[in-house]
Amino acid sequence: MTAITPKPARYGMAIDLDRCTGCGACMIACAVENNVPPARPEATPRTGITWMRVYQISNGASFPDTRAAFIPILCQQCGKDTPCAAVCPQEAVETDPATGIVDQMPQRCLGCRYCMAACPYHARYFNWWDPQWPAGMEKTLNPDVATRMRGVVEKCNFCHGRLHAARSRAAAEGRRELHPGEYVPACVEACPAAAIVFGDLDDPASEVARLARDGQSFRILEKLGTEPKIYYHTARPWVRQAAAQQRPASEPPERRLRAGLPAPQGSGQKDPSHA
Amino acid sequence: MLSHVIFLGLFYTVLAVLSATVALSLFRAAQDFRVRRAEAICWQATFPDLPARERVCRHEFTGEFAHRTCDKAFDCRECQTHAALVAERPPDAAPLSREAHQGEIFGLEFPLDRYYHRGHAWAHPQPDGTVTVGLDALGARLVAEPDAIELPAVGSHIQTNGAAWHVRKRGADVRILSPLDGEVVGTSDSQNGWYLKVKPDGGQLDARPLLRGAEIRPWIAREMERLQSALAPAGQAPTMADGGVPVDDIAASYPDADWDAVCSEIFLQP
Amino acid sequence: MPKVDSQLMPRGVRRSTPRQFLLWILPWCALLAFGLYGAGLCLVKGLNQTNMDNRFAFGLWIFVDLTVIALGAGAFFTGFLLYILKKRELKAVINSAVVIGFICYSGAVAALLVDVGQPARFWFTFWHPNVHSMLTEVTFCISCYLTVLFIEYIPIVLKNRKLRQVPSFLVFEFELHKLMPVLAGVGTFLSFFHQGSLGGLYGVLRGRPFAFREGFAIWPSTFFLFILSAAAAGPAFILLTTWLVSKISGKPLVRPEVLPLLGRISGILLVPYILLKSIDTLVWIDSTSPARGFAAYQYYAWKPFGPWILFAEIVAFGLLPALILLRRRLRESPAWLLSAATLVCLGIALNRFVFTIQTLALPTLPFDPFMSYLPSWQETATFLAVVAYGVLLYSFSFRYLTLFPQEKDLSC
Amino acid sequence: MGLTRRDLLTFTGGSAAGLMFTPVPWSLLRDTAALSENWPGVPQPLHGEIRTRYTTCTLCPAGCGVRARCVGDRPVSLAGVPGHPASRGVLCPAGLVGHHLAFCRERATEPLAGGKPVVIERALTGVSAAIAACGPRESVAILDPRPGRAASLVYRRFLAGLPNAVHCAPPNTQPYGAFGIDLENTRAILSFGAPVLDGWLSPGRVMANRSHFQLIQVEPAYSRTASLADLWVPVLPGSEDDFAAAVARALEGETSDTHAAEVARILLRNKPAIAIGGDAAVAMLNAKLASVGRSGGFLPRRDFTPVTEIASVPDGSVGVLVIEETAGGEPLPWDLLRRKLVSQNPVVVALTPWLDGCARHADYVIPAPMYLESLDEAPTPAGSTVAGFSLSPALLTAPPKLTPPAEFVLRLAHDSATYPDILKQRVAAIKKDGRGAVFTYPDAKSARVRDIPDLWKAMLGGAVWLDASGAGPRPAAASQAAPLPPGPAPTPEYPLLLIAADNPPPHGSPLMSKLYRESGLRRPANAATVHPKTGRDQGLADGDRAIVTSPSGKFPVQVIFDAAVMPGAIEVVGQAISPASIRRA
Repeated sequence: MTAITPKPARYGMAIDLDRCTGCGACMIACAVENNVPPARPEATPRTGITWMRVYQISNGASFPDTRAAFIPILCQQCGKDTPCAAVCPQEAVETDPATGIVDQMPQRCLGCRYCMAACPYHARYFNWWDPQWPAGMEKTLNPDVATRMRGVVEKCNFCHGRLHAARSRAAAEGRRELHPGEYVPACVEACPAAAIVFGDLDDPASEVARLARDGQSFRILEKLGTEPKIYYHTARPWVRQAAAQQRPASEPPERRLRAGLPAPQGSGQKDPSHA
Repeated sequence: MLSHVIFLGLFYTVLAVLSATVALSLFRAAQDFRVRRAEAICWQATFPDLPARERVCRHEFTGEFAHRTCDKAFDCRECQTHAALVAERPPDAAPLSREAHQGEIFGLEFPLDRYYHRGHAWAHPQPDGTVTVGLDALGARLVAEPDAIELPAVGSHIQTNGAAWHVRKRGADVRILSPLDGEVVGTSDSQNGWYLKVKPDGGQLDARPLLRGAEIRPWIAREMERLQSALAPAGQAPTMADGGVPVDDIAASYPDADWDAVCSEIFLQP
Repeated sequence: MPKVDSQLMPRGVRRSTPRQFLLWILPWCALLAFGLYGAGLCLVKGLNQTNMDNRFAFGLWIFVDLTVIALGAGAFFTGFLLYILKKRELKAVINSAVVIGFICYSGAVAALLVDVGQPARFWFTFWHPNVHSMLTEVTFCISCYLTVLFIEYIPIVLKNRKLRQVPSFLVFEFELHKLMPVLAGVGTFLSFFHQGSLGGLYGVLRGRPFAFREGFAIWPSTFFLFILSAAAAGPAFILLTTWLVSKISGKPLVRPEVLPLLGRISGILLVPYILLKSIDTLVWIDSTSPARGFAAYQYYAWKPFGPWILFAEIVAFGLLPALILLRRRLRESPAWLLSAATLVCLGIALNRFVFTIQTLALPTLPFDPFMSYLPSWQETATFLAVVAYGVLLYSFSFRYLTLFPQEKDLSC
Repeated sequence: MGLTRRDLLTFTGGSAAGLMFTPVPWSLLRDTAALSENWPGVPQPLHGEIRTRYTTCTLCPAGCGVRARCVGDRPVSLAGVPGHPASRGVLCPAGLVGHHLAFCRERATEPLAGGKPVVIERALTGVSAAIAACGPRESVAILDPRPGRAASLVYRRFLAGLPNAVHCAPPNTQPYGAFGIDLENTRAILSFGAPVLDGWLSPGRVMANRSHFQLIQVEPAYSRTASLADLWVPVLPGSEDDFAAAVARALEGETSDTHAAEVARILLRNKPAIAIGGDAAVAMLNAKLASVGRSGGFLPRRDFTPVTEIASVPDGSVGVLVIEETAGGEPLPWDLLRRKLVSQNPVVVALTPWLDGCARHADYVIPAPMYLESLDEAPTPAGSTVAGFSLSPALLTAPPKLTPPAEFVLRLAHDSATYPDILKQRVAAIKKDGRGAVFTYPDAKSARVRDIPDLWKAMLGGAVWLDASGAGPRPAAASQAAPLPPGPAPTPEYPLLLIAADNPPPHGSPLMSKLYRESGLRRPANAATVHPKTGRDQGLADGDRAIVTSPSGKFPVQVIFDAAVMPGAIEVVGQAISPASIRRA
């Protein structure tokens, strides 16, 4: 950590759903940055680790009236009564007052998974397997982020490694404030569509704060009152409606589809295009 | 912070209480041994586990009560009811039948100069102030020629209702309950009729817990019933006709009886 | 060998022959071994052996834990009635209740140790506890209460026919027994707390509107409902087990009036529970859930969890048995009594199922699917191991210890 | 007896209590903590000096600049190069994990002949012999996935020395032929099924200009692009050309088709506009829009070298087929290639890093270095209006026994030059020519070529050469449009239509495959998506395993119901339009 105590901030994100093409670059950059291991062959959409996960939603209408959009879901960094932090029996979840970032400490995690039951966004992931990399690939791990062991929970922490790096750089220059854009999570940097805006929500001048105030922005499950810090922005009313509707709406069961496909049989790390 | 204090405070209080409880009972137990209360306590701990039929009050024998279960673990010294009843009419005043005079019941010798304990030990005060302790006729016939006898060391102390000595017979490990408090001054193997010579505490025998005179016959009558039902294998009728004189070695004549069960029934072992 | 066996049994009661007993325990031992193998796989290879996943973070095990702990509540509540409220009649079942309680709690704790991802860190909770977490409360209370049950178990063991021949054991037992009210008191306190905390566990999940409840002070309403329901189910379960044991062993174990008494206690406690549960449900449907953006109807629109589940929980498995148990005439007839008790226990199980499983199955994200889950054989095996362990421990206790003091008198 | 027991108890109790005051229990706690915290067998990241190295992505023709964060000299993460003229500092998902490709399971590591490992010399002699043995009617063909590279030059030179040889390319390697697209100035794009927002040209360039142009997607499937287009026109599979014609008519104001009319209105309101993704009719449409040879439209590029499409190679004519497969993306459908081979003992040589592509059918497999494992080049990006060139220096040390395709061909030709030599010559030529400017990655600056003393060195350090003068207005040859055959119609035998779903995920790192699969973001290659109604009519249920049969063969699929699919159609990853049937397996 830096010797200088940094100026408090409340980091948040605004994601423009009208620009997101669902390419998945954010997921991939995230996994690379945070040393997420490749899947075991047995892993399924429900046992894998995807700190950042892009869901496809649709208006449920039938061809040709059907419409679809992509919603990247990551830890929403709840700012009030953080559900996961409140329930952890041994303070393995901590909210950093200096950044508002909800941090998970795998070294202290018991693996009881109570926090996962508590999280309404399913943004927490459990290490069901011992992490493994193909021979040699472990040499490509990011030195700023520790790998996790089997049996603990992990989740997005806005790329803590990057925050530390940025702070020490600033400290080296004797600054106690970070320039806007000096610290951005990997997903923000990687998005080809520049759909993700990151910054200090408490800084009224910041782009993210402006977008958060925007009338076309919304937060998911806002009514739970947990003050999530991820804002979603769209000009398409049906997307806002779909992201707030009661479930199950009278929609056909095939809506199940895109939210998580069954793993193609026998294809583990093998490339889907050759499965 | 406060919540931490409250929560952990509570938790550790609970732990303290628990360990204190265990520690206290350990300490008390040690204490009991030191003040020689252990034997009595063993009996008190045992008594509730006896079947109800073994816990009848002696005053049921004399018909003073229709039904009464003893709640003092056969220690009449602490029993007001007993005191009151005795004060009312002393047992010796009870009229005795001819046979009783000769002290014979169902052909068993029950000399009236002795005091009988519910556990079938008798106490016989001697002129020299000591008390001899032996097995009564019924008890004697049950353990006739015991496989082994374990007598207390001379100089050791025995307590009323505590274990006086141990007899082993056909797998039955019987502890004979002591009829009095006192120091063992001599032991013998029954040929001269007694097992222990005891110097009673307080100089003379406290006979209050013991049966005598008119109580004996009805008591023995019940004991015989229990003996019979104990001897009778499940479902069979009692083999000993009422009033029939038990042979000298009952064990020998009932080779297939569960002797341990029989003895524990008669010698009050749960 | 048979000699030793018979010398360990209490006098004056009849027990099955060593051979019969062996035949009885063998299958259970086999089951235990199989279960331990499954549990071992989970410990060695990790929880990927289960069918739990990131959505179904809790599965069969947590459901079982909550259920057996609720049923094991008989131990504390009987103790409470006997030692604190001096209901002497319950002396007839208290030993059995204690053993059952001990089995339930130790079993639950064992299952939990397999359930957590890092069992070697179990003590972290005591090291840096988060006192705001219901789970911390549960962990502390359960570990304490397990100790209490263990201490309460000791006297029963020391009274074994062979052990009692050691005077010091008997004396210690005697002294400990004198302090039993203290233990009963502590136990009651602890039980009330963790039965409650188990309810709180789900009541505080503000991220799960299906489970979330408003409450008093730091405790959601489920906290109190769980206490009440556990207290009501405990005696019913004791009743069932006692009946079952006497059927299996083929002897009367308690005087005929004891079971109806247990039934009555259960019934008396059920009534307020059902009442409060209904009120709580109405409040939840009317305000709690909608306030958080979820109209309650939608929870029951997901098949198979239709409204029937509410009806079953409150009426079929709650009100109905309560009414049966409160009518003397019905209570006295074994058929009614037992079916009512069974209903009560099923009701508790269903209630715990709803909170553990249905809560996780229902989607919260508007675009997330409804999830289903079936335990893997390893999970089921581990659960069966707990059952087998319970049966075995109880069988041995029943054979060599005095669980039902009245048995001796009734047996002749 | 009792006494000793009591003593024993006291002793144990005492010692237990005493133990609490020794460090033993506490150190035990600490050790368990340590043990559980650094779980055995978990790989820990290596630490070392953090350096930044630059290279250029060769996974697809986009030629994006790559900034690699390295520990020592090992790349730990890749990112775009800010200010890069072509890629605008952006990498696609596949590019982000290019450094993982080397660790894919299915990579080729040693030369194979008939499936058996051999030394490279043995393979060389074998292939030379095969070439020598070619009869008069048999040709030697090299399938070049990306013509216009130095490697292509090597192939041409080699083939020139043979009596009967053809240098060919897979379909659509140069979709816009001699033209680049002036995306920066386009105001409207009418796309006939082109994945404009899903990997078309370079994603960075497209997204950077997205706000400037209206996007009209004409496509039967509701693809990613369709979902984000300003207007999606769902048309029957195969009827794209009719619609294009209708739009063309509408541009003259004569049509009944309301859709076409609306599209025309948008195109007229947003000029310059272009039409892409298609065939003759689309070319004609472009002519109508006058979008060829003007700013905001198609601009001719000078460095274009025409090359035969594999499709136009006569069937049964190729005796020795050399397939280069270093480019990313999915391999060509094998039946397409097989048709070209002579009937008796043809020889197939695969120059490839992959074992699961054409290598499965090859007699000789020559393992090529994976992306980032050897010095390579990136020529003018597809659709670029300006000529370009950049080097792709290696960031990873390649395993032994690998041979770059060009190297192999050079050795076939008994040419002493090495592949790097060829690249050097190319750079030297640029330097000599002296035109254009060079954008260097580390400092994100541009400088004229003649101001750069050592161009080779600059290029190795990460740079792209751009020659704006490579493009310029030039009279466009009005492309001759042969009318397309009418779209395939369903038959009783094949009641449904097979259409391409979104393009398959490229050959990717284990991590990428994992993420795509676990998020369900890309459909598995074996997914067949149908409208629920269509599915039920065919007696299928969601999630069924089924067999799809089409005139070109049958393949197993997993059925997925999705109301977004056109009724009567089967969406399958990367398939050509054709009638088909589906039944439960």
